[in-house]
Amino acid sequence: MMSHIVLNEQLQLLLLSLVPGLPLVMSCALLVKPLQGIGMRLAPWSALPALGAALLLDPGINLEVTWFFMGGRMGVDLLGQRFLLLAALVWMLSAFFGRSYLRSDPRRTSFFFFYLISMAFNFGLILAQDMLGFYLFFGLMSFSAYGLIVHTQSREARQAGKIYIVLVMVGEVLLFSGMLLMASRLPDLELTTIAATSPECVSLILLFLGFAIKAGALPMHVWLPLAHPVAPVPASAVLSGVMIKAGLLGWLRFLPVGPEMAQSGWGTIFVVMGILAAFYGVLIGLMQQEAKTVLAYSSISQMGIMTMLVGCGLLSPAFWPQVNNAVSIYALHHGLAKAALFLGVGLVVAEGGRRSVSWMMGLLLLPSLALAGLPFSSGAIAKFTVKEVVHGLPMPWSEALGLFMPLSALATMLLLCHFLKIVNGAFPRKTSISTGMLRPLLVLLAAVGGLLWFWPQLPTYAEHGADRDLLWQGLWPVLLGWGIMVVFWTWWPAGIKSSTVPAGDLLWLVYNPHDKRDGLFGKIDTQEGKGEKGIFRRIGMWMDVLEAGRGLEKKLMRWGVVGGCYLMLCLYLIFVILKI
Amino acid sequence: MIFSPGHVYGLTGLLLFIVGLAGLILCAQLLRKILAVNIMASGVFLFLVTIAHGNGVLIDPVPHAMVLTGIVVSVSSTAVALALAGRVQDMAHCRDLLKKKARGEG
Amino acid sequence: MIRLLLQGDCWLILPVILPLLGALLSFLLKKQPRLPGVLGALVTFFASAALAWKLVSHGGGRYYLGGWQPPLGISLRADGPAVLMVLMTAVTGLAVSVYAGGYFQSRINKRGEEQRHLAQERSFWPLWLLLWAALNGMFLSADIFNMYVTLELVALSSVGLTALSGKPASQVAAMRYLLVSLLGSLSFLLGVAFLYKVHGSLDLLAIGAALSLAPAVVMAMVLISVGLMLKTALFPFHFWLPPAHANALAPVSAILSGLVINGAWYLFFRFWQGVLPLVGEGAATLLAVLGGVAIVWGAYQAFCQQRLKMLVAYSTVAQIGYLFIIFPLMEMGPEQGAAAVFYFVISHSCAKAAMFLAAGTLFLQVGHDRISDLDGVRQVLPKTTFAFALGGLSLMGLPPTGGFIAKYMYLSQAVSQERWWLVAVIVAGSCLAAVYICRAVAHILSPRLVAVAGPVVVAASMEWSALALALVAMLLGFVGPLVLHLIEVAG
Amino acid sequence: MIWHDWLLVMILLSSLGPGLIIFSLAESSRASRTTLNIFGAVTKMVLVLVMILGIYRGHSFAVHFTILPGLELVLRADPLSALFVTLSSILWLFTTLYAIAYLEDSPNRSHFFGYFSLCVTVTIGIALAGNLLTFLFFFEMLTLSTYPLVVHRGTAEAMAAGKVYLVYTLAGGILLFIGVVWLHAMAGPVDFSRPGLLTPLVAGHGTTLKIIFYLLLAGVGVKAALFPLHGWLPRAMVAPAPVSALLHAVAVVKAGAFGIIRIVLDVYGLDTARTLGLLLPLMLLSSITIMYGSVRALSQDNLKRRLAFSTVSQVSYIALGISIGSPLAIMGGMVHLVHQGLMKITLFFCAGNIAETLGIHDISRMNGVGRRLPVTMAAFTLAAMGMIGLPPMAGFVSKWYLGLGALAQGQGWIVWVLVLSSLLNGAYFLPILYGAWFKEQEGEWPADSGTVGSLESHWMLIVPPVITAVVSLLVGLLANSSLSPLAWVRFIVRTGYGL
Repeated sequence: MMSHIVLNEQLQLLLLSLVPGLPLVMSCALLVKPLQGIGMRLAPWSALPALGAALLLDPGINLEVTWFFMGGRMGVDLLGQRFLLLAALVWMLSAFFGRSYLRSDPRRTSFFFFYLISMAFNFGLILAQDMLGFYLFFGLMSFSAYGLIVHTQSREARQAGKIYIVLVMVGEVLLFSGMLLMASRLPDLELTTIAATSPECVSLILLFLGFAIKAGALPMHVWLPLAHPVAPVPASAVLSGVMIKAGLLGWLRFLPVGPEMAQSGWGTIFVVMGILAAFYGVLIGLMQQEAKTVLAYSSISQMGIMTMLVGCGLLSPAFWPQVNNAVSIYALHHGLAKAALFLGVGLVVAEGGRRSVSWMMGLLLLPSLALAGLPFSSGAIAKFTVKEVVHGLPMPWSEALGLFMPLSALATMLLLCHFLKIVNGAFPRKTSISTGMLRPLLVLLAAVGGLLWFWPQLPTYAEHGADRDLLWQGLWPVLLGWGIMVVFWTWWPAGIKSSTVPAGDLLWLVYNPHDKRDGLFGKIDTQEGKGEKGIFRRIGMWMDVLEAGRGLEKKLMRWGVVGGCYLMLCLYLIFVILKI
Repeated sequence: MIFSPGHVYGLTGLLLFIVGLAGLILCAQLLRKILAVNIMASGVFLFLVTIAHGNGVLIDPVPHAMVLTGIVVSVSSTAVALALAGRVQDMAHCRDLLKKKARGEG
Repeated sequence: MIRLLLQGDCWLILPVILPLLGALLSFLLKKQPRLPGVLGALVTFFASAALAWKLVSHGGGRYYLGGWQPPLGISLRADGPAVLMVLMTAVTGLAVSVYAGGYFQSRINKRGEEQRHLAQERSFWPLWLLLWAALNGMFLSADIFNMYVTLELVALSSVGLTALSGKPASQVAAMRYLLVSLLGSLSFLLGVAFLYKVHGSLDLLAIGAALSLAPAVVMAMVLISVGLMLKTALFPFHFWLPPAHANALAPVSAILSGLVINGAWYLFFRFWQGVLPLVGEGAATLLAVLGGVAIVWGAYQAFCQQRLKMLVAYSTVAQIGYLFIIFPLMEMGPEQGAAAVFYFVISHSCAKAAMFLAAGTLFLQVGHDRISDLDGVRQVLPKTTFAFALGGLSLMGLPPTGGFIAKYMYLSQAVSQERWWLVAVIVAGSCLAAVYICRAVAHILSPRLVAVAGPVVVAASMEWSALALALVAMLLGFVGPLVLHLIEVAG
Repeated sequence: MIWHDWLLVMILLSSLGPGLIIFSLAESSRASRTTLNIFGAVTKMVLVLVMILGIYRGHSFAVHFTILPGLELVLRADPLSALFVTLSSILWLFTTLYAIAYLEDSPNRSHFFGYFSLCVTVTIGIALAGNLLTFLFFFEMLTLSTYPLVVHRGTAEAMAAGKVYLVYTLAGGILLFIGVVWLHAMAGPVDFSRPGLLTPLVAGHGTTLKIIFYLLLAGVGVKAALFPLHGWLPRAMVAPAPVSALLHAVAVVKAGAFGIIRIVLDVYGLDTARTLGLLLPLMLLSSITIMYGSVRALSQDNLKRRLAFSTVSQVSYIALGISIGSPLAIMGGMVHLVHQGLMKITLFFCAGNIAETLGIHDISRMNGVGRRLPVTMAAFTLAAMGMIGLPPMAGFVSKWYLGLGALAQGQGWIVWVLVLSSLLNGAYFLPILYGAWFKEQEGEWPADSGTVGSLESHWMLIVPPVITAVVSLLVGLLANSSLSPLAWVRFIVRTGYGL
């Protein structure tokens, strides 16, 4: 990003350390009773340094902190800058939204505590320039987000939290072992070193799976549709908009790119998995009846596209910078739009009223259509950059993926239509609209609509944006999707029964998430009596032996025995001494 | 091998020792045990005196001194033994009386 | 006079004469037997200490009583082991004497039977000091007939002491003790006679130098060995020991277990030290086997006991075993073996005496010594229970105690000679000791708050003397070089 | 300089002296007892600090005392012992503070604190032991000084636990004893400062050396709670919380683990141990212990019991690190000595608070405790996270180095052990945290002793766990700084073992 204000290096470093530092300090303030009021008021602003850093810092600036943890580096690079921008915007606006949304919640302080620390760690993970720093913040963020998911303390929330935490734990150890394997072959743990290393199968699998859990890739996506709906709206927004991108960022940071990678099957795996996820998410999403669940499935589907993109980069290493560019733009677009949708749902559900339906539906329509790639929206730009990458691929891939892109847009459109219908049917009867919630949403919408237009890559799109072909390519999936859904609604007004595939789909095969038990592993022994009883029995046997010994001792006391011993011993000694 | 008087005395001494030993082990009564010990002691003393006789030419005074001392020791230990035996006897008597009394009342 | 004392070797006679004088005085001063008794103990202690100092600084020596030369005169001889035993007796004896003072005072204060306790005390002091004199005489004796005499003196005074408590059980025990020791000493005497017949000498060293395996000598060796085994209560001759030791008065138990046993064993050791090279492995192995059985059997019986003093008495039976398993080890390393076993003897003496004293204190305070009913006694008598536990540690052979050092020396001998069965015995003995001692200590030191008889009735000196003795047992864990230096001084 | 030599003795005396005086104090003289306790603890810390500075500057401290010709008690301060001494003396201070409040009105306090001081004296002795004999000497004494603490409650259960404890530790002590004597008979005095001592014997006496190693290992393994020898540890949790803290974090278990380090690194030396093939069995054993402890912990409902099994598992990390034998793994193992201590002591302090303040002993009753005891539970959470091995807690640092070391040594499977252990740790710690923080309170607390002013409990019960928790966070967070245990361990491995 072009920085118009030039900061000297000291200030830049200060800003850099404030990015995760300020939210952490604020979260600590929330723990102290007298400071809670101020803390709550200032909470959203603590993302300001991050925003500033995303906009103002020179890419490539580094802060070396040798004493910290295992020694590490924080800094901003191009990729990080975009992710930081996304994170800062979404976290900040959701926080503003949340302040109003949770106004009457008695436990909002606790919510904001977890919110702020998750935020801090999320920023930290974007800034981290070494392996362990990334891992550190990644893990911390995952665990702090648990507090957001289970905030409502409903049974569903607990169940979702349980699934989430189990997967987080598994992800943690997968990453731990993967990084360990990787680190053992590296001279140091800088990210730049990692990118240059040659791939090693086991550690790649581990890292891939570890990040896939967070990124919601198939089949590790099961926590997403369970966790997103139960969390409070601002939390869902950041979860879906920003936090799952951490998995994506992990891939980008840790997958070694090079000819060796291209020859292995990794690229294909990513691409196939991405495509599968893109359609699978839509398919299952269409069967859901709750707005936030549908959005969660949409996220799965969208993450599929990004997975596919990463796969493209692996297939042809020469394209890696473009892929990075495309992924970060797509992530930015999707994050903003998805956050806007979640906040919109929150606004509608919490505060909506009959009278304002139409314009509020309008608020939701914009990000929806953007996701489907409506021309001149952020989606269009994102998809354009994606297509540029796809076209550059070797032959079979460019064909296939060229076909895939409009189809995925169509699928997205179908799903979002489904979503809009659900929202439309779910308005409660309230009248007032809180500006505290509306304002952040509007800012977010503005960002969705306008931010990408200021992007350096825009000129390419601006050149071709008005092209007939491009226009049509963006438009027909939207229109077709709309048409299909209208037809569908007319024929089956009731929609598909929700019980067909419940939220969490594949999880049901192995585990019933509505299980009433709280313990992770079923029954817990409250006492262990068996072993001890055995010991007592043995002691009883000993007692009998002791009795026998006492009898023998009495016999030894008889004079006759003593005399016998005396003589025997005399004789024996004689024999022994004379060595007979 | 020809038995000299020395041999006879010596063997008698040893025999006495063994007889005493048998008495000590086999007799149940305390008094008999004490007497048995005295017999043993006598046996040993006899043996010592035999040694003093040696080959009959020179009489060694040392074993005599030993026997004299031994007799003193033996006398005193017999005294102690008798005193103790008396006490034990008394107690056994008392115990029997008590037992009988208890039985009679029961 | 003083010059005479400093020059000559008459230092040797003091540890024998002084307690004898004390005994006489306390016998004569019927009203106040305690004062001469304790004083006599104190003086004897200093005399013994002086003897030890003299030995270390000037080497060993001989003393002919009244200037009479052997064979008719009585000769005393001081070398390292003898003086070590004298010193051990002095330390333990002093502690026991101090304890006894408090013990009798407490008993006299306690109940209505003042006269009986007074009478007991009147008999105790002369008997005890006589015993002490006899023991010292036995250790310092150079000729084997004197050994017999002192052996008998020890036996008679111990029997008297055993019978002192007046309890029926103690009378029976004393009677049996007397008969056994008479049997033992008469066997010994017969053995002496045989030896004299062959060698025409009574001097232990002279006999040892000219030893052969003539039938008479073998006979003598057998008689002496078995007689002393009887007196040392080596398994299977241990039957008289537990009742005698457990039913006596507390100071007497300590004396019997801590000192008297060692006396008989000392003679045994002295004989075998000379004989060992002659007789070969078999006999030594036999002794060690008996010792091993004693260790296991004694520990096992100790574990079965319900009464604290019985437990401690049986523990003596077990510990005696250690005194005999050293013999096979001494064939290859006589010096190291002797050092180990003497170290064991002195630490056992202090520890065991401390334990018996402590047990006596508990008995006096609580009125019984049933182990299972002693819970919480720690709160009343912290020092005493601590002393008991510390003594127990030494028996177990745990650091930092003399027992540890002794066990260490034993084990290192056994290991370096690769006698694994002895290693097993030593280890098993330690384990078993741990089992029975922990059983008692767990109750005594139990933190459970049980109302054990109210105010403290025992004299402070009882608590302190037991503790002091236990601390000496602990201290022995640190003064190894000193002790070994003393042992190595030749005659 | 003369003070050099006496410094080590003074370090021992600084707790022994107060301990002995405390024994003789009356039950009611609370003030003087507390003063003595704290005076001793602080003095010790100051002395230890002096010692560390000395070591850092290259001074050597050693005291020799001959107990028999050829047998010496040696106290020597090398960097490794400084690590353990520092850990013990710092944690002792906190445990003492905690115990003073914890046992406020219970009987037998003089007795308790007397043994408490004795126990730490002996632990310091173990740490400073300069040869195997001295190690054995103090190691056996440790058993004796901790037993009264284990049975301090005097209940039937406590007595039974005490019996089990004695049986295990005394038996272990005997095995160690045999091993030490045997080694001494073969190789003469085994001084820790001469690790190459056994190398010439390898050729001729390989088998004997192996047997001796297993004897020694069994001896220290009992206290370190290695798998088949761990039975006493979960039972011993009936002791009061400060005692558990002491057993698990400062003294007994730690002494065992420290013993393993000493035996492998200083007695045998890595090369000899490797030549004899001793490391792999130890590695397997500790891996099994790690798994076994965690699996057993899963099914415990009693909080302290679960923590005890967790110790079984965690302490074996230390043995694991040593047995892997690469410098990084040794660092990981050694540093876990400190890390595990900090974390586990926090957990036991917290468990004690929960039991003392609310009367809760079972995990199933802990729902909603987080709101009643937020500070305590926060400390607990930090420590539990560390146990799981999440960054940036201390536990992660150990695990990371263990893993790296294992890979460097070509023992990749160790990584899976670590991974599985982390998962299991998560499985038994996370439900506790969840119940405490996110569940609603069910019914009344069994015995709520009420808040103290604005605090949730007595301040001396809160401050120690908070400090240890924060420290356990800091040692992880600042692991790379030059003052961290990791830095010291690196120093040890570099200077002490030249790795």
